[in-house]
Amino acid sequence: MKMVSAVIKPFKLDEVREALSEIGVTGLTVTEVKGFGRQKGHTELYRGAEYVVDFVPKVRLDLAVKEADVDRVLEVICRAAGTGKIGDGKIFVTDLLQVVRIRTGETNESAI
Amino acid sequence: MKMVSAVIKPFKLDEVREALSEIGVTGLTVTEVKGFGRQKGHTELYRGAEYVVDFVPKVRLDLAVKEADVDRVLEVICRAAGTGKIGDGKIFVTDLLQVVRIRTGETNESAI
Amino acid sequence: MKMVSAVIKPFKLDEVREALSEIGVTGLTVTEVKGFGRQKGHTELYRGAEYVVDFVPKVRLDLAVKEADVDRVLEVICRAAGTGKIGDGKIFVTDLLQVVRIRTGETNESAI
Amino acid sequence: MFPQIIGATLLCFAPSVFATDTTPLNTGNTAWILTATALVLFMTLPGLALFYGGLVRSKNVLSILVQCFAIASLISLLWLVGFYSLAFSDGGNLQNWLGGSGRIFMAGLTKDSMTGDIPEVVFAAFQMTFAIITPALIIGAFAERMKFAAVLIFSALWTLAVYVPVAHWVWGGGYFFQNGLIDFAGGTVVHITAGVAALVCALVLGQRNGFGKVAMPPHNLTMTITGAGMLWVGWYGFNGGSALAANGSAGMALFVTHIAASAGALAWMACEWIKFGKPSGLGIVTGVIAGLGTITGAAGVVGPAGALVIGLMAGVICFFMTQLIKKTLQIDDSLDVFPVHGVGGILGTFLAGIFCSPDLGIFSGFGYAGEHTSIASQLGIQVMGIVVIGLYTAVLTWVLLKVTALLTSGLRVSADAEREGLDLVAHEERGYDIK
Amino acid sequence: MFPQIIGATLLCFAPSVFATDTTPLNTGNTAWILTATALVLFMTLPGLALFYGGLVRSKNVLSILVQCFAIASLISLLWLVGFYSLAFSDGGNLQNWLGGSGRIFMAGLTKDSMTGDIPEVVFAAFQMTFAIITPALIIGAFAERMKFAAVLIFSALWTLAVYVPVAHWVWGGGYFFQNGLIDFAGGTVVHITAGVAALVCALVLGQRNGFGKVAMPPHNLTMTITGAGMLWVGWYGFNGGSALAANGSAGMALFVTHIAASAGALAWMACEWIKFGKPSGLGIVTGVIAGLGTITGAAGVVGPAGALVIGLMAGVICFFMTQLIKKTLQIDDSLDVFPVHGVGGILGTFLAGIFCSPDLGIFSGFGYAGEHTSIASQLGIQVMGIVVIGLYTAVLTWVLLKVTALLTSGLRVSADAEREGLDLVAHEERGYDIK
Amino acid sequence: MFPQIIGATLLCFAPSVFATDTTPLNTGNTAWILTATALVLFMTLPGLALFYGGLVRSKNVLSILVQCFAIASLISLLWLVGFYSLAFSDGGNLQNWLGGSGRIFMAGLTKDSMTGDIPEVVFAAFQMTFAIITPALIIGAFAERMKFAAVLIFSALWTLAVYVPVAHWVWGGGYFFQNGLIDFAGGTVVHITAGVAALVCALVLGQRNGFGKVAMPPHNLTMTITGAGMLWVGWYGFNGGSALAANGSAGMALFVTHIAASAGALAWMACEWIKFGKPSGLGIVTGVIAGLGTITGAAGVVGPAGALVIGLMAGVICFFMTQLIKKTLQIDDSLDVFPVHGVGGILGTFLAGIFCSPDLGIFSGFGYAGEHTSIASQLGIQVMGIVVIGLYTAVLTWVLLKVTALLTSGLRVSADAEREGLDLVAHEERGYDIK
Ligand SMILES: Nc1ncnc2c1ncn2[C@@H]1O[C@H](COP(=O)(O)OP(=O)(O)O)[C@@H](O)[C@H]1O
Ligand SMILES: Nc1ncnc2c1ncn2[C@@H]1O[C@H](COP(=O)(O)OP(=O)(O)O)[C@@H](O)[C@H]1O
Ligand SMILES: Nc1ncnc2c1ncn2[C@@H]1O[C@H](COP(=O)(O)OP(=O)(O)O)[C@@H](O)[C@H]1O
Repeated sequence: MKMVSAVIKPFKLDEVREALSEIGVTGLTVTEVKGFGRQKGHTELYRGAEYVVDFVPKVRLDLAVKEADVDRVLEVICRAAGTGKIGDGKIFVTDLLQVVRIRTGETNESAI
Repeated sequence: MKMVSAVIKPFKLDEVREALSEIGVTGLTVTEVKGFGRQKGHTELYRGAEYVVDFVPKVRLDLAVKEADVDRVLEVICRAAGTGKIGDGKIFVTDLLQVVRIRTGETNESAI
Repeated sequence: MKMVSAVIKPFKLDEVREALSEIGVTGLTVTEVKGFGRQKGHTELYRGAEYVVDFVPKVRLDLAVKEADVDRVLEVICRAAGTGKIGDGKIFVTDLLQVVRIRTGETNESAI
Repeated sequence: MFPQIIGATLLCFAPSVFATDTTPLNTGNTAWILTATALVLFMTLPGLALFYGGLVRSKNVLSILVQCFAIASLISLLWLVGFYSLAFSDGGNLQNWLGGSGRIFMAGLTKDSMTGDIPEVVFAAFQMTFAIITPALIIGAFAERMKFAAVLIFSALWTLAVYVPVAHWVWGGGYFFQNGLIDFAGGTVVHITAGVAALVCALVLGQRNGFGKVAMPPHNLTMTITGAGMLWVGWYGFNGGSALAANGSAGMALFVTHIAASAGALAWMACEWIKFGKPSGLGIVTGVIAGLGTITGAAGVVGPAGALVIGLMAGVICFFMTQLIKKTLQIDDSLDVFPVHGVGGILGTFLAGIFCSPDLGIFSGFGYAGEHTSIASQLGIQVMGIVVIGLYTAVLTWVLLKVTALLTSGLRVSADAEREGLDLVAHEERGYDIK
Repeated sequence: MFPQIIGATLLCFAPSVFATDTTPLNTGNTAWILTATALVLFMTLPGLALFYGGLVRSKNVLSILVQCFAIASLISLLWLVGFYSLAFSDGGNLQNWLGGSGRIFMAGLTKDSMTGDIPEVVFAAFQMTFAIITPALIIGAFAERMKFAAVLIFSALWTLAVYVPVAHWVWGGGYFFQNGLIDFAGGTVVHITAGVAALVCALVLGQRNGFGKVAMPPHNLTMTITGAGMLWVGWYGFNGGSALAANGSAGMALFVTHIAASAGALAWMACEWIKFGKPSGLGIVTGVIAGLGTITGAAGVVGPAGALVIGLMAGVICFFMTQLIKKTLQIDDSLDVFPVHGVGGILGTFLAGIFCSPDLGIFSGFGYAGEHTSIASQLGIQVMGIVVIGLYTAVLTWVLLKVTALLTSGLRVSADAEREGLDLVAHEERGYDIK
Repeated sequence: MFPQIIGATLLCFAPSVFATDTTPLNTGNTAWILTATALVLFMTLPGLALFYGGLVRSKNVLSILVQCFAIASLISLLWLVGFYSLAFSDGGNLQNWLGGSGRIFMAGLTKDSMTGDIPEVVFAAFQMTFAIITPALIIGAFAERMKFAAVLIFSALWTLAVYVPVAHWVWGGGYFFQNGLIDFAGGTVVHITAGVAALVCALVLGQRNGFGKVAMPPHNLTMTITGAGMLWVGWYGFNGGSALAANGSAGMALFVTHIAASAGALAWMACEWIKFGKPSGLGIVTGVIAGLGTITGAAGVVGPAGALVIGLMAGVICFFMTQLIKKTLQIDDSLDVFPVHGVGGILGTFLAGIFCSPDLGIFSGFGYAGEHTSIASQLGIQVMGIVVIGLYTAVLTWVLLKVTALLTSGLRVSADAEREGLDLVAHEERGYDIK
């Protein structure tokens, strides 16, 4: 099993979630995050005092997926989250040793 | 060392934290997240315009634990976070290569 | 590649980000989290009703870094985030199998 | 005789006596009571709504705001339908106990009908705003757990069975009015009734799930403090307007009201500073409300120095009563309605009987009421008023809650709904969606 | 003849007739209109600003607040420069259609100039607050997508070309005034013009990106409900003040205003409860505004029971019109200005022609206007007013939007800017930074 | 002679002269001053509290609200104890410099005591609200870093040693009053004293940690703009009420106040649009406050066109002064009290001396004050007032801060406490807990 973590643009969240649902992903967890990267932030001005906000609002998706589904999931996220403009985000894949469904105690692939 | 990440129902946070303290867990990090899964969200109505909110508020706990403690920790979380109803959440275990305590520079097990 | 996750004090965020920029880190993702550990929380009093808040506001940084940069990154974070007082936070390193840049489809080291 | 509360006195025979329309209109007095009516409405909408709304958890904030608006709307229509008539029109043989039916649906009320030297319609509107805020005060007791339908039914029944008769007894020419009870602007009619009802509600409804175990901090103290400021300002209309004129009596009522509020704030602040080491913003504004609630019954009859004492006592006593009810007795009167309003109302009604005395030197007030000529005799009727109105309210509230429970198959939402929050469960909307 | 709306009547020849300064000052009436002026300003700042501001997404909240303040400032200066003169000074030969130039830059206005028995400067200030809120109401239609410069230009042009002449026709001695149109406090002048303009704006601007697909829930209903409370309170000044006196007429206007607001709230609540299963806070306060907007034209001429019917109808009809416009017709009048204010204004202007009748038993009002002596004849002019003013507003609004679009190279911000939010894009600041 | 500011004039011998109680009560005037008292209290609670509260970081929002409420309460009680007497009762031989002891604890004040044709208690309450807001304005200078005990002690001492004597000099019959200084509603008494004190506080306290390096954006501009709206509305009472009557003078004061606020807003907006490319909401409301603060001293004596010029100048000059103080001089007057209120007060006091002139054509005002008969001579006393009151305030503020520092072992909280935020550290509570 793998944990796929994708940092994407917030307004793409619904589209990505729907695209993932279509290929059978039934669960994921979303976190509001702030990104720092090539995409520039913005400037705010308060009575002439300037504040440069380096961070850009992003959304992070974490999905536990079966080994077999990883590539398809990556591809779907890339497609649905992409706008072609700087700041589209990144996907990170890490190894997942164990999964437990709290309600039933099921583990691993059947718990995803 | 392992990183145990549990997504649970928010109102169970205190119970889980206390149960973990009892078995000697002294540190953890909590993130407010939104979950998508079997548990349904809710509908909001504003002057007749309907908004279906698919996401359910959840809380995510991240704990670095020693190899030896992993099973006990999983078990305690399952017990304390469980309500038996859909949406109780999931636990994910990944491998943890290195831990550093910033204040002292201690590393690995002594840094947990 | 490794994923370096650091939990630090919020007011140290800008300093750490700048220190990382100086050694060439060009991207990272920030999450607002709450920490539980040795550092104590605070007490709030409302018309005499006392609420003990165990959790301390923290900020979590996630950076995907190349193998070669890990040590330097850890060192820089430790230096920039440290105050010497309890609650400075921790750094966790996990293995990163794959990275994808959504915009271009680039993968791994070139995607970081 | 108590000419000093002539304003309040005037209320009594209002429609009946003044239906003769012989007193010429005083535009200055009318201007002030129109303004005061706006100020008192402002106390509820949005003042009290915000004051209370900020104190609950964010999942219930809308339920509080909704209840304030819905109660205001409902009671207003009922006021038109018959409550005003029952409270303030001539009750004939029953005058000691209830008003009559002469003003049902405002029958016979024209633009020229007068109450004293102001139009009766202005008087009726001004009084309506009092009838609105009283049941709205009670919702603090059962916040975060009562069914919306139950709130509406209970509020309507309670206003009919408790507020309307008590208003008649005290202001509408009834028993207590005849016997010289001093209640300038609602120490008994508003605050004792609301406070006692709150206590009964808290006992009948029971604690919120998790009370005492789970943290239930106010979700937005900036909202609460904003509401407190509005209440303070609006109270100028509540007490100052109760003179039913723009004169020295109104001015004095306004000024002593302000002094009591300030004194209540500083007294509560001092209590917290001494007892807990730090004074809180919530504490200060609660002291303001305690001072305001306490001076209400006494506003037109006490002098500034008397008001200072009343305000200081309000701050200290309501502070300790809040601790007692919540921490010692573990009663979940969720937003502390009884210890602040109920206790304040009782205290103020009592102290009015003392500080109205013209013989207290610098602490003198403006004279006894009715036939009373000494503090002792004045206190007699004050205590009787407190006891009778308190008991009547307690019993009726209990009965009406039971009736309501029957009609709505229980007063409380389910435990799940309580955890989810009333905003989504009862109103299908959320207070905040701030990104 | 309609002495019952003598207040509104007085407006008409104001500066010209009363420039003689012979009527002595009535301090009571003046006190009330000074107060009412404050109340009506309060309706816009911050009342309407909050009511609207809470309904948009948090990335656009400041744009709403800014627009309200900027429009208020701009229209106020233009009022001084010439708008007041064009609306309310004597238009000579053109009197039927427009006022004159006699008060340009308030020329000749002294502290002693009178309008009836109040100082003319007080009358001018009171009317100014109406001229402020009308264009401010319209911004709800194009919220979250219009360029700030376009908002300012359009608001100035629109107030000049629509509000000012219509105010003159109805209140300033013009055609409709002469022909006995009943519009006590702005059913046509304020609500029909703003509502119809909003509909045209929504059609010309087009939907927000993602309308109907993306969730656009209100970001802060506590803010919206707070604003609604302020609007309710301020409306006492809007309608009560339109009597231009502190008397029974003002009191009756205030009371029926309150009743209609309450009835609107409960009616809307009932519609939601029946149709959706749950009543919402937003629904209740929208019902309040519907009731208030609807009673506005009728306030001084109908009785309490008539107001009850008007309020109930307002709640139900505006509720269904909101569904129709938004869901069936898919028109993105973003904050529902037309179905609430426009429909309310039309309905109220129509119903005023019925419930003003003194022959409806308990539902009677205070008489017809001008030469009218029957419901039928009164309804004639009411319908004519609705149609003419509605059409005039629609055409002019369309033209002015086109003109504005030319001046600002398009009315809308870019799609990217719309996604980013107007607060950052247009004002370089954010509403909230709460940690 | 300046009958045009007769209102302000009346203040002077108030208790002494009018203690004869011979002027009959005018209920209209009384109604308006009761209302104005409510409006001015509303400016502080919650107006100013919100205006300031929104500008700090969310960890300090309650500290601002608490300070506003605590100062209001404290000064109110001190007003009763003796401040009113020292400011407004007859000072006998010292009359030029300070009032007397005749009204200590409001001795001898009955419901029948009159100030002109309104009850003295109304006058005393109205003036109290001015004494409340002045020290509350100053807290903007030392926001986010001063100890709560130090705030209370300093505010009390400062009001006694600065506000009370200056109010006496200008309004209570003292030196400047005798010599025809024009200050209709507090250009010198309120705004110069508060503004100059703020500058001294900022210099003595020093910058907040991280000033200029760390971002310190306003945490809630919706709160600030809400507060600004309340301040605008309340200012109608501040300036309009200072006529002490409901007449053309009050109306004119209200209208020019409104015009100056609007002009200030648009001027500031234009400055930002030109200099930064975008106009901000904070800028617009700051322009409103600049316009209001600047017109305050001139309100009753200038005409609408004069007010327009004053407002425009206020917007531009205060804008550039804010840049100068904060960016060039790096003075951390945290909420810009000096550049807005201090500079506005100075500017308005100066311009009052010009635009009061009846010989400026369309820009004419209503005449000089006292014995003055030319702009030059009027400007003489205006400049003298500015300089003397400014210097007196600066020196006394410095001394009182040193005294306070001794009493509270330093004025500032520790660096750790400053980082943690005053809400938790000083009051053990948090502003928001929104989920
Ligand atoms: N090395 C990294 N580690 C963690 N997150 C990163 C890293 N680089 C980028 N990100 C995240 O990805 C987001 C997008 O990156 P950015 O450089 O702005 O544009 P792009 O996605 O087009 O390369 C950032 O805002 C940040 O949240
Ligand atoms: N595959 C997954 N990857 C990541 N998080 C998941 C996954 N599936 C479920 N979750 C998280 O677990 C939560 C609970 O899952 P859900 O399917 O609703 O119920 P249950 O826990 O009873 O199986 C979800 O809200 C989501 O946050
Ligand atoms: N075992 C752990 N797993 C995950 N996070 C931890 C763990 N221990 C501590 N933390 C995080 O590190 C933060 C700092 O830890 P704490 O014990 O307070 O002080 P210190 O960093 O000085 O050891 C905590 O607030 C928490 O967020």
